[in-house]
Amino acid sequence: MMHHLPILQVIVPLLAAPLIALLRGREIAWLATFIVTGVTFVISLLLYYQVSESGARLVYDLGGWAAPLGIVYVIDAASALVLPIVTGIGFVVTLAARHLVTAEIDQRDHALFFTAWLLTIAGMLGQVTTGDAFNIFVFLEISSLSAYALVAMGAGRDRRALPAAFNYLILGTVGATFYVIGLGLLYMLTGTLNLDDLAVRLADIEQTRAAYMAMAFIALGLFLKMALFPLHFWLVPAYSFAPSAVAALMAATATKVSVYVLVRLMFGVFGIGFVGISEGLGTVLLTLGIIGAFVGTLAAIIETDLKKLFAQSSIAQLGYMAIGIGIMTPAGLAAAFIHLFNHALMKGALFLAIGVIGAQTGRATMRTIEGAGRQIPMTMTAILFGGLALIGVPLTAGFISKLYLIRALLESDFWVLAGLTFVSSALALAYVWKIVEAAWLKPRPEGAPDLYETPMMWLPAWLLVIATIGFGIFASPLINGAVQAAAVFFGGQS
Amino acid sequence: MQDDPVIRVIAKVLIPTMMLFALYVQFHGDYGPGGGFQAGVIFAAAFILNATVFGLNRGRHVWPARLNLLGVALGVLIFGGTGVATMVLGENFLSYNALSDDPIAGQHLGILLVEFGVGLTVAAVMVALFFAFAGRVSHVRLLNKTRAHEKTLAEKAKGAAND
Amino acid sequence: MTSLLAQWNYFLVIILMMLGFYAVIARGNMVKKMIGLNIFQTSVFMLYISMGKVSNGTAPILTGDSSTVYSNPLPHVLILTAIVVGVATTAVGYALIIRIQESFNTIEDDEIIELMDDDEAASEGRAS
Amino acid sequence: MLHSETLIYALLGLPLVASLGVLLLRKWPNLRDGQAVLIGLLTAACAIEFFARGADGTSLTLLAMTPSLSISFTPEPLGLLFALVAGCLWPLATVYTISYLRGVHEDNQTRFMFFYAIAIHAAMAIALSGNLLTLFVFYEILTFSTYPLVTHKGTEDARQAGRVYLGILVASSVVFLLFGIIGVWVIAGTLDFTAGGILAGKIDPIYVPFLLGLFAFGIGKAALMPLHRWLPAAMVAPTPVSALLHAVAVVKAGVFTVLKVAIYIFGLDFLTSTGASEWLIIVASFSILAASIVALRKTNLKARLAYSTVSQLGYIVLGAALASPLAASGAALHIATHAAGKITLFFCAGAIYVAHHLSDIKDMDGLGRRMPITYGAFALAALSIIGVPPLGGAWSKFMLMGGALDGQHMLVLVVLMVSSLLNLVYLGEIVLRGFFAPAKAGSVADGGYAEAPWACVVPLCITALISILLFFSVDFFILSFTG
Amino acid sequence: MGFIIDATLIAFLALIAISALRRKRLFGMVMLSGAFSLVAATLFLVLDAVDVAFTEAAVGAGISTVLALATLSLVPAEEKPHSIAIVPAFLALTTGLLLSIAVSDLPEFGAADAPIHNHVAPEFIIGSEEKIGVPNVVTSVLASYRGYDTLGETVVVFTAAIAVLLIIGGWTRRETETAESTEDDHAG
Repeated sequence: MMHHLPILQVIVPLLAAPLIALLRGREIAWLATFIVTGVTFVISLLLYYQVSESGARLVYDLGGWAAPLGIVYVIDAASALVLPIVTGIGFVVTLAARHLVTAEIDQRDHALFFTAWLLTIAGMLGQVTTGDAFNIFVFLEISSLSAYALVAMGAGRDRRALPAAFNYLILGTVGATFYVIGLGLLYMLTGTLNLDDLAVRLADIEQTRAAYMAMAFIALGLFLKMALFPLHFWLVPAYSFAPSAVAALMAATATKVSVYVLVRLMFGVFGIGFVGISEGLGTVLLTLGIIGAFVGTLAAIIETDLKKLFAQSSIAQLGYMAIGIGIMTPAGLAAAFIHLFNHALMKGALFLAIGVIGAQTGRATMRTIEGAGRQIPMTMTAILFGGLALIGVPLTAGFISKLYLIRALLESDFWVLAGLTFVSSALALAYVWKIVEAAWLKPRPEGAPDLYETPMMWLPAWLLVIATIGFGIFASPLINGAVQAAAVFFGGQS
Repeated sequence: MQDDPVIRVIAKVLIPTMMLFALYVQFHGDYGPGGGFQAGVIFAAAFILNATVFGLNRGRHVWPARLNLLGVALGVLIFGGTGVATMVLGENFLSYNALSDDPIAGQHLGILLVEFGVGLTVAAVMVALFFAFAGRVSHVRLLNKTRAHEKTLAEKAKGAAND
Repeated sequence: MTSLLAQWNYFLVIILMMLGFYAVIARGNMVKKMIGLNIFQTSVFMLYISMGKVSNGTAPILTGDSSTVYSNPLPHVLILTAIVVGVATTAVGYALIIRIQESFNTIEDDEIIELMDDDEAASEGRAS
Repeated sequence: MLHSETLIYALLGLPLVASLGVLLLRKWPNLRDGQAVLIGLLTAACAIEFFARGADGTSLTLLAMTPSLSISFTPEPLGLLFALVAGCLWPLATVYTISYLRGVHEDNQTRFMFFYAIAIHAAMAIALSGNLLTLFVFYEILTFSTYPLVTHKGTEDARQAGRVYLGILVASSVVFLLFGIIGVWVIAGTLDFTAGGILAGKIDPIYVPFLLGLFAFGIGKAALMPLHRWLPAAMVAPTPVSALLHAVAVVKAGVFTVLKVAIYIFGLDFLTSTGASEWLIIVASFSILAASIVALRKTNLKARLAYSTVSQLGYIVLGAALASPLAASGAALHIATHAAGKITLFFCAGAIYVAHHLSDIKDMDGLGRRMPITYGAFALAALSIIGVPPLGGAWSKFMLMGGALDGQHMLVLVVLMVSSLLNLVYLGEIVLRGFFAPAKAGSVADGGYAEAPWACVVPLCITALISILLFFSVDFFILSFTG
Repeated sequence: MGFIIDATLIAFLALIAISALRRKRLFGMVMLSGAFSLVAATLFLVLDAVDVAFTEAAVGAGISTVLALATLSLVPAEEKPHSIAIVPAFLALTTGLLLSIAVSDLPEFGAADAPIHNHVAPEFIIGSEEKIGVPNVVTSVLASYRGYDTLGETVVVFTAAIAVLLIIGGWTRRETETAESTEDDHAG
């Protein structure tokens, strides 16, 4: 059974989805989803354990056809690190979905909703586990299509979810098509689709213009998918009008998986030796990353809707990941992985906590949370801790991210960039403070509806908050994992 | 359209033919062009034709909603189930060789099964999509008609009150 | 020039691709965007199928004759998948368009943006 | 015989116990406050014992995030001195606080006492911190725990002041200090405070002034101009807060950090040899003089004292910037002498407020004759701050001057002298007016003997006496930072 | 020979695409888009991709058109006039330019010695006969070698159904309520 874990990781949620579609009761649909996400979480932990224990990469030949003939699943230190994020967040958010979905989604839609929910998760897992470039596209579409529908479900409360979902669909499809174009060029040059085989055969052929363009198109497509500035404009409406549970799931995982796929293709296939990677992509990522960091942070500061605020902040945080990748050193990539991991935890916690408010008031804005600190202390404290982690206060995971990112920058002599990165991340203080001020320092306005919370409502957010603090205090395992993950792309191949 | 006898007769002939053709495409995919996907689309086309000619309600009667969702899910499950079966038989996911002692026979059986899964899903999905869209259309039309009717009624009532 | 001629098929496909891509990203009617998307994707399919072609080859259905040259089957398989993915996207896109028409009573990009801004103003007005 | 480790736990833990006790006993104010005083005395005893015993290299690691990042505590002489100052003044301040709060009938006394104890806990942790990360964490905790104290009155004014307070302190620390810490970590690979510094030889001297700047301006609590605005703003707080926190715990935590960074991170030799701190000498000198001049113009007693504090903190930063062992010792000593003096001054200001509800100097003509004990203590403390023997302040100022001579900084000598003169003017004015100016007819100052309640007066007498004591027993408090 | 047929077909496609995109009436646009798919299917047939041609005809000209027509019956019949948008036009041209650069570097069209015809693909053709025993290589690759992709594809179709059911709710489930509530909104 252990030998089948890589495929089970994906097909458990994938095949559970049609079964859940057939369920009728809403309670049972949730329960089944919850159990399935729990199982996938356990599988990912087992995989992580297996990989980190043996240090080897697990290869699973699908259909019994070895690469490059068939499609293979590959679990190495990098994918083993990303899988638990996706499944862990999926598990916790599903726990929260019980009350969030009940509050926001028509109950007759629950079975279908959770089907799409599992499909999104399965699609993301498929992208992470696969070792085949075209298979990435297929699973990308599984996760995207279901995500469009999930975002559109926000229309029950705000009709703007529909155009948001439509634009998301258009840009997502354009991104995927760019990816397919780039992949086509790559395929034409090498005759293979297997990632490892691609890397080997690309190293053999000279660095042609076609290869650069293949890289450019793949990178562009994935920039769109990961919402890198300036291709981020779909993200804010999509996250802010989506139902709270969906926003939490997507904000914490969707863009991260695209970041991972970008790393996997750029470093794993083209490799650091490829001129277009080290000189072209690196500069682009650093530039766009730092601009995105400032643009996102400043936009978040003036935003009054909490979902939009944290969606803007996601743009900034993605900027930091882009910077980490753009440094083009093992340390930089490790920093990007650390931040990818930590940001998933923080944003998951934040969106879940906002969801508690949103489920009661429709929207969580600066006005609706005025004086909320006394009425829903646990929820607001979760937001506070999430915010502190975003700023990068020591003893939260955000600090570790920041520390390693700045270190990677300084080690590569990017002094100015390190300063700018630092300042932009410190600016997060401004929007976190705005929330603190509204929630604790202002009285509850006259006539504002009373907010309430139950342990079931704040527990999921707190699980992630505890994880954020836990990884901020006991950071060594995460750092080691990220360093090993980065080593996959620098030591292992070429 | 539903009242045109010519169309009705043509449809009565055409629909079974299409279904037969779909089956041919489904099972002849090994030797010539075609396979589950194309067969599923053709099969669905037959149903769609049936529904357009004989009306949505009758179409729904032939292929009820519940069955539709079942078909959609079942196709995926057959495909995935084939993979799970090969796993249970000790091989990797989707290694059809495990399905029979003879690898070639195993491959044949496997391909047959998964193509059937694909066909079933595609046919059911296409029908579902059609009913979803067409259902929406007829519903919205109906709704508009009722609204217009209510409006005229209201105006009449208003007129009467004014008198 | 020789290389240009040798790749004529690709260049023609690229022109189609540009047409479709423009229709997708230019602001306008949503149905038109979907059709643009369709053209964009179909031209990418052509790119793939073009690369699978072998001169004097035949369709990859085995004839039993060992001297037959077959075109590459793999791009065909990939594109079969891609077509299906494309139609799936199209269906979801049209479904969204129908709902947008019902909610906003228009499917023109710029009008919807205005209406969305109005919504924003209204919700803020309500909040304060 | 107590282990050093036990003492670390005691110093860190006792204030926490006190804060918990405050919460648990909130229904019984007398018990609540009584236990706080008792625990305060116990803490003071531990601090004295620990200081007397000296550091023995014991280190205590609470959490290890990575091998090079941890929350750990390593007492060393400078830290023990700060712990001693904070620990000894805490029980006195608590007694005074209780009497003050009850005297002016403040609300939310439990909340006040709770955060008061938490702030002391943070100050102790800063004092004993074994590395920059630990220091930073508790530095922030100190900021946040004192915020409710600053805004205690809950008025719009208080909240506005709180915003300035938190804004400057948190922003400067998160933007500059944290960056400096990460920079040090990247360069040196460690954050541990090490005798002789950890940066020498690891960083290009060109970058040193820049890095030092990150610390000098990142440590907003040191109130170096232009980051001093929070300190006068925080004076809206009740006087015990100003007394303990803005004369002892908070501001001293700031200058303590500056000193600690200069001595144990950069290393005094390294700073002198690179000349990286020259610019800081100028900034600190400017801060000293400018703040003194502003103090002259303030007629609100607490505001004047606040600017006096800004000016005096400049002395300590100056001592760090001079980077000579003598100056550093003088700066360390100044932490103690200034604390004793300034807390007395604030206690007096509070006593005047409790007794007569006066806060403006112009209304205090002749008040000294009604409150001779308070004014006597005030005079002693003022003389100590000015630097007149036989009071503690004389020594620290004297050593700073010696340090300036060492480094041939003649201008600094002039600055110190001028500043002393200014001190004399703005502090002397209060004393002279109190004792010798004729009381305005009909004002509160016109009347018989009227001191504040004994619980206010006793602590301020003790602290004034401590100032004298410091002069005679200064040997115990001079630390040596050679090497 | 091949040149002429292909070039004519693609030129024809370009013509259809342009006239489809210039059309104001959406109905014509959809119909031309269907025609586009049919011609594309022919092109695929010429390029030896029989399965793809079959599918493109069924999907592009069939399903897509039916869905588009259903949509059209609910939306305004005409598009609002738009002037040429500069930025998108620039982006599209840049993309085309970049691709042209890439393509000029690629192996010649139809060249039998291109890498893609000599790596992996021959093994499919041999394996299809020896290991799978299915003459249609596309089927054997689709269902066996890359069967997992096909599972993914099936799931995509399934996802689309779920998505559409979620978005437009399948049958007339709850529209009446929604309609009534929106009417209430208008009234109130």
